[in-house]
Amino acid sequence: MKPTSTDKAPLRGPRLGVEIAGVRFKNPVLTASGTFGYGLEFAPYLDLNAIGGIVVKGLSMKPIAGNPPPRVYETASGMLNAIGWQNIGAAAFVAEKLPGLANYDTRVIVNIVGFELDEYLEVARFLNDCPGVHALELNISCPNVGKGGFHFNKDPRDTHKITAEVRRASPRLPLWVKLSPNVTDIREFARAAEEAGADALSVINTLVGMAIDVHSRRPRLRFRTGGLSGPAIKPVALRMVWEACQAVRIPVIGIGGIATAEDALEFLIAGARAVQVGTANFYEPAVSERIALGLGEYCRAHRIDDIHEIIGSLRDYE
Amino acid sequence: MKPTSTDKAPLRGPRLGVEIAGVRFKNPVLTASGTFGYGLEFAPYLDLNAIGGIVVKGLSMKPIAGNPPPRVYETASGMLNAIGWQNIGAAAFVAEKLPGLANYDTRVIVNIVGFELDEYLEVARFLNDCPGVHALELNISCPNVGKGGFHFNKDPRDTHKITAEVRRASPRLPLWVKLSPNVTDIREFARAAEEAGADALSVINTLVGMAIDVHSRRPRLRFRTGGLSGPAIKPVALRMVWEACQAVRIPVIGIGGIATAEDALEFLIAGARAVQVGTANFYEPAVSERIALGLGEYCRAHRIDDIHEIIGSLRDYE
Amino acid sequence: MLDRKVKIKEIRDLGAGNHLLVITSPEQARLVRPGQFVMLKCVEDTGGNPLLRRPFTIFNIHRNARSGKPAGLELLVKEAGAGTRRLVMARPGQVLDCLGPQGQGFHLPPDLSSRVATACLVAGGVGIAPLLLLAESLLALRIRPILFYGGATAADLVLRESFERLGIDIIYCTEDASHGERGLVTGPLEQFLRIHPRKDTRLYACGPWGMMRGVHELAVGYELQCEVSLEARMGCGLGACLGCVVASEASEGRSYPLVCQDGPVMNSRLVRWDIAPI
Amino acid sequence: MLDRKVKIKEIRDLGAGNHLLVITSPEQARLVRPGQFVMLKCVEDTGGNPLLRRPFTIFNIHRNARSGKPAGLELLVKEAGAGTRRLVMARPGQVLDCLGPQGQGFHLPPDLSSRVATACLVAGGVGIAPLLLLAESLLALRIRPILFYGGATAADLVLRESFERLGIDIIYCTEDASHGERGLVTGPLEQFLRIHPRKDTRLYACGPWGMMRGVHELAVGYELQCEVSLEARMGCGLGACLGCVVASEASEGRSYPLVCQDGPVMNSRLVRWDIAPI
Ligand SMILES: Cc1cc2nc3c(=O)[nH]c(=O)nc-3n(C[C@H](O)[C@H](O)[C@H](O)COP(=O)(O)OP(=O)(O)OC[C@H]3O[C@@H](n4cnc5c(N)ncnc54)[C@H](O)[C@@H]3O)c2cc1C
Ligand SMILES: Cc1cc2nc3c(=O)[nH]c(=O)nc-3n(C[C@H](O)[C@H](O)[C@H](O)COP(=O)(O)OP(=O)(O)OC[C@H]3O[C@@H](n4cnc5c(N)ncnc54)[C@H](O)[C@@H]3O)c2cc1C
Ligand SMILES: Cc1cc2nc3c(=O)[nH]c(=O)nc-3n(C[C@H](O)[C@H](O)[C@H](O)COP(=O)(O)O)c2cc1C
Ligand SMILES: Cc1cc2nc3c(=O)[nH]c(=O)nc-3n(C[C@H](O)[C@H](O)[C@H](O)COP(=O)(O)O)c2cc1C
Ligand code: FES
Ligand code: FES
Repeated sequence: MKPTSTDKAPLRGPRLGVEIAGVRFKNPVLTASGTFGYGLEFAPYLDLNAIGGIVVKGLSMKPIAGNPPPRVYETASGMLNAIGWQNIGAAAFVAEKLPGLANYDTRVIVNIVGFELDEYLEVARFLNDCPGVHALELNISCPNVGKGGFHFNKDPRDTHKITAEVRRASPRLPLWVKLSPNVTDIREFARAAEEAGADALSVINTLVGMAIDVHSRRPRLRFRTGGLSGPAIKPVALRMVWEACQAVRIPVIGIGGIATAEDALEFLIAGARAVQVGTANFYEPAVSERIALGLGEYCRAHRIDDIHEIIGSLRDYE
Repeated sequence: MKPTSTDKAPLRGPRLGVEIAGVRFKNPVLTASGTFGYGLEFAPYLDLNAIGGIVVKGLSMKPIAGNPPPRVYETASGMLNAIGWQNIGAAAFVAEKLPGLANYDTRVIVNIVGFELDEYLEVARFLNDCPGVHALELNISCPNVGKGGFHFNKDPRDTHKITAEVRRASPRLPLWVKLSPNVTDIREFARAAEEAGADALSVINTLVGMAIDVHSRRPRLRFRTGGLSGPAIKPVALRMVWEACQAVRIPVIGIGGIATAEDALEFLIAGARAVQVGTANFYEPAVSERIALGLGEYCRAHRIDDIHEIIGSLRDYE
Repeated sequence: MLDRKVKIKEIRDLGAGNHLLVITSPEQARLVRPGQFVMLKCVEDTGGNPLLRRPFTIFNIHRNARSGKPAGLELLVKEAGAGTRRLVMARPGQVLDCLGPQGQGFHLPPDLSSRVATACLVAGGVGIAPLLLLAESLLALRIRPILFYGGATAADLVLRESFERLGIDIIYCTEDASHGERGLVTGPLEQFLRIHPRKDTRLYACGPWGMMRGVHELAVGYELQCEVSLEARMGCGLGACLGCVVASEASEGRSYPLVCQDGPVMNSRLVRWDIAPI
Repeated sequence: MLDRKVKIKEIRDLGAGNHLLVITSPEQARLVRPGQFVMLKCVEDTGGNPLLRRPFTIFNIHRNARSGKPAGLELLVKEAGAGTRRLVMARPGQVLDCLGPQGQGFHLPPDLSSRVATACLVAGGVGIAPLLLLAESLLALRIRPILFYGGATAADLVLRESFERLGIDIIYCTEDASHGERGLVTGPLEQFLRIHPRKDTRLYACGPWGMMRGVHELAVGYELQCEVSLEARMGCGLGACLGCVVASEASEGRSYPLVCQDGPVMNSRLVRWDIAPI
């Protein structure tokens, strides 16, 4: 139901709604997994109805305790994290958090994680039957766990395999596959996921990084390496989103260092159907609402009626 | 001639000298290719005798005009560049620049580039016979040219091949191979270069990134994508240097976002034998001298007699 | 629970890198419980460096001189790195992003005095920050606070007047004996506990990890309850990033409580003291 | 050629985002030639954001009130983004990193008046910056400067007094006719050239790319020499990064001269006007 220019324009201004795999979002601004808790943590700080959707923290079937501290470290315009998939488990999420989220008029996407393929399938099957979940985001790209997870994003054949299996395990829900930037050519992984039945791609997860305390000579994170996020990685994320958009026909959701409406616009212009705001939530809890408002202002200033006029509109030099 | 603890300590303080493939450097602080011109540009701003070495701008046999502007763009704690290998050519370098560099007591490493394998071999052969050149740095990882170059760093077999061939073409000079960070596993490329006869590895070149002007909706660089450098990439660079150090026995030279003595120390602690300072030269032309001084201060403060006590001294949590 | 743009009213240099930062924020000031903290950054740094906000304990509630009503917050900021440097170099009038008050404060039920007669407050350096509001609350509950305040040198013992004004017993110690006794603060504390072996004594500690660990060990040795105010690197300060955990002895699934949400004040027996969070 | 830490002496708000920044730096002031520039950033931003220094033309040499000796530099800074915002928000006394004077200025050989009688100086907005020192040098060489100064509106025509004080002819124009003639500055320039068809007229232009291109095209049409002061994004300002190029008509190998080293002032005929450098 992609709106066309013949749609009646609402009186209030530009149309910001987008659709991903049959699910409609009131605007293309979502919050990224692991940076917005289970959503409700942010209710005191912004109107959750004002954003397109919430991607909740990566969930496994059983709760996961996560890595010992220190888990986070700030770097130049970025941060490293090695949380290690700490989560309350899918059942607790559905029992304790989902009812609260249902009070808001926004979309809920559940990011899923696992150490083994079977664990992914179990949580995907479980969530398939939960009303109030609008899509699954398959996280095959988290760098911060000792085993599992990440290796599905080292070879496109593994990406294909896990995507196809999760697709079967959760036939009701649109399946988004979240790709790692720590690869030679993201297009190969994008195509593998598309061929295996992914409905959309989330691009990118964190870059693997490291920091060292030169006085103690120890890594700043106990896990040694961690995922780099924040404004520092935006140029890399934008390039990969642009590449992925060239490679596949399914929608791409842009992620990486987005902190302003301008940042979001860069990803939309590069071809992203929607964006997710991550690290910026930490230092500006209301940022996602502000970005959604900013998109409307930009459209008005540039006399754009529908956000689709922007998506994929990158021009070249004459 | 790796100094040992039985070496006589100079009265003036800690020993900072390191050796790479038989070449001695008075300290482990070098300047990175493409960020220090041909060296002499910086003579007004610092004492070139104070740094370990200078890696000059990537040279090809014939002069290269480079990409049309805009070529650079600033990003959060970083910059994108798409210079496109503009250089005066190896012969002009040897005739016009090398004699000036010979006036300084520092090492000169020549970074070499080419669109085809033959071009690499030609410039390697030519430089092999030039006194005053202390090592070659093989740039197989530049992302900013339309064809060639980069593809030698997409598959470890290509890295092996070009390294072996250049090794043969330039038997007199130590050969450093400069690796790209835009790969799934840098260890594979590190091992390939080592097996093919590289004497050292330079890790890393720039990450491929992109930025878009949301008003004109054009890429900020005419080449569309560019190489991301500066403090933003330091965590990624440090992780890759650490990984490469685990994978090979030849020395690794750490590069990426180094702007202070602390930054340099992180790379040394991770295992780098030396470091190269890049983007920081642009905004603080004397930074490399300052870093070299800072290393000495750190050693004195920590009662370290020889920089080798630091190299590869990363500890783990208890 | 509130995210507000607040103005700096005053910055007082206390020496040795310590500064008292007074901000205007009546709304937030009204909500404060002892032991809570705020997340701060300069508004103009948004998106720049430092990227993340920094946590600071609420040292005191700033009150309107005439009405006595809560008007703002007093924070003690010690320069430690780039983030704290930006804050202490700010000037009155400058605007900060201020999130808070956040976290669980000290456990202060109305009937606490039925179990606790004496409270040993143990501070190391800027660890003094949560103890003023605590001391006042204890006095209001008619529990007797004794302050053990240690630092490397006299200059680290900041804001002493604020405590001396309360008329409570204070034992100072410094490693160089420049003020009070020589040595670590756990020395006089242990002496006190030895001389006064009463079960209705409770310990409250804030300071470097090693110091709090020492106080905890005394609490275990003397079979006393002990609350510690913990520090961890924080991404968000509001329970979203899961970055600020401390390792805990608690049962599975809760083995990593959040300092920003389950703390910063925690029962010292829930903490795994072999895994420092920073 | 010098990299110095310099102090801000004064910042004057000129309206419409323009500021006059006066810095103390006698050493650098003594070396300036008309058309040169400096690379600036606040020292405390080193390693932060903005990361790179920003280029600014030297508008004037600040002289000691009594001795008349060069004491510093006057720069015209228009707020354009984060980098210029930091500079115009700085306060007197604050320290800047200042590299310069850099680049090739205008071509001003001692015998210029044997070929040039009239110099048309054409400025758009802050493009006025290099033209004051140029006008003074031309007057010293006994060449008659005429200034064509355009902007979108009157507020963009800053520092007019500095030129009016020289007693030279000035033609103002604004797009909204709020000061001087209505329209683009190339209009009155063309009119002038049509009425005074003399080969000993030379054009000097600085402003937006489109404006300089228009002046260049008039120079070609009227067969006059034209120098333009170019802008490009700069990484280093000292010839090392090769980031600041402009596409050139010149022969192979020199098809991308550096604005920071071969420019910023260049013969307009060497520039490829179809490839904007920003
Ligand atoms: C709940 C809580 C309350 C706090 N209250 C106060 C207070 O009242 N007054 C005060 O001066 N400080 C307080 N701190 C510590 C303060 O937050 C840190 O000193 C500050 O975040 C350091 O930031 P920086 O950028 O200056 O230093 P950085 O450059 O980030 O680091 C400098 C040094 O400080 C350490 N550090 C960094 N982040 C933290 C952190 N979140 N907690 C502890 N140490 C850290 C680093 O390991 C490093 O050794 C508190 C911390 C927490 C968690
Ligand atoms: C040789 C030279 C001399 C200059 N002299 C002056 C002067 O005297 N006064 C003055 O106000 N400005 C001058 N400029 C322009 C000034 O350097 C830029 O406005 C400034 O770098 C913008 O930085 P920013 O961070 O504020 O803006 P950014 O956020 O970097 O960019 C804001 C806007 O300015 C444009 N821009 C960015 N960098 C440059 C650049 N290097 N040159 C031109 N446009 C740019 C961008 O495309 C964007 O549209 C000069 C530029 C050059 C190259
Ligand atoms: C603290 C933290 C925790 C994260 N946890 C998850 C997670 O559980 N699942 C996931 O797919 N991505 C996770 N991410 C990655 C983010 O969703 C996002 O892809 C990444 O941070 C890049 O976006 P940003 O630069 O806007 O933060 C996490 C990121 C951070 C910083
Ligand atoms: C403007 C620019 C030009 C560069 N040119 C080259 C080059 O010619 N050859 C090369 O191997 N690396 C080149 N590099 C990469 C640097 O040598 C270095 O690997 C990279 O910038 C990362 O280090 P930094 O973050 O300290 O800048 C260039 C980098 C920049 C910013
Ligand atoms: S600081 Fe983010 S969860 Fe505690
Ligand atoms: S700005 Fe770096 S070469 Fe001109």
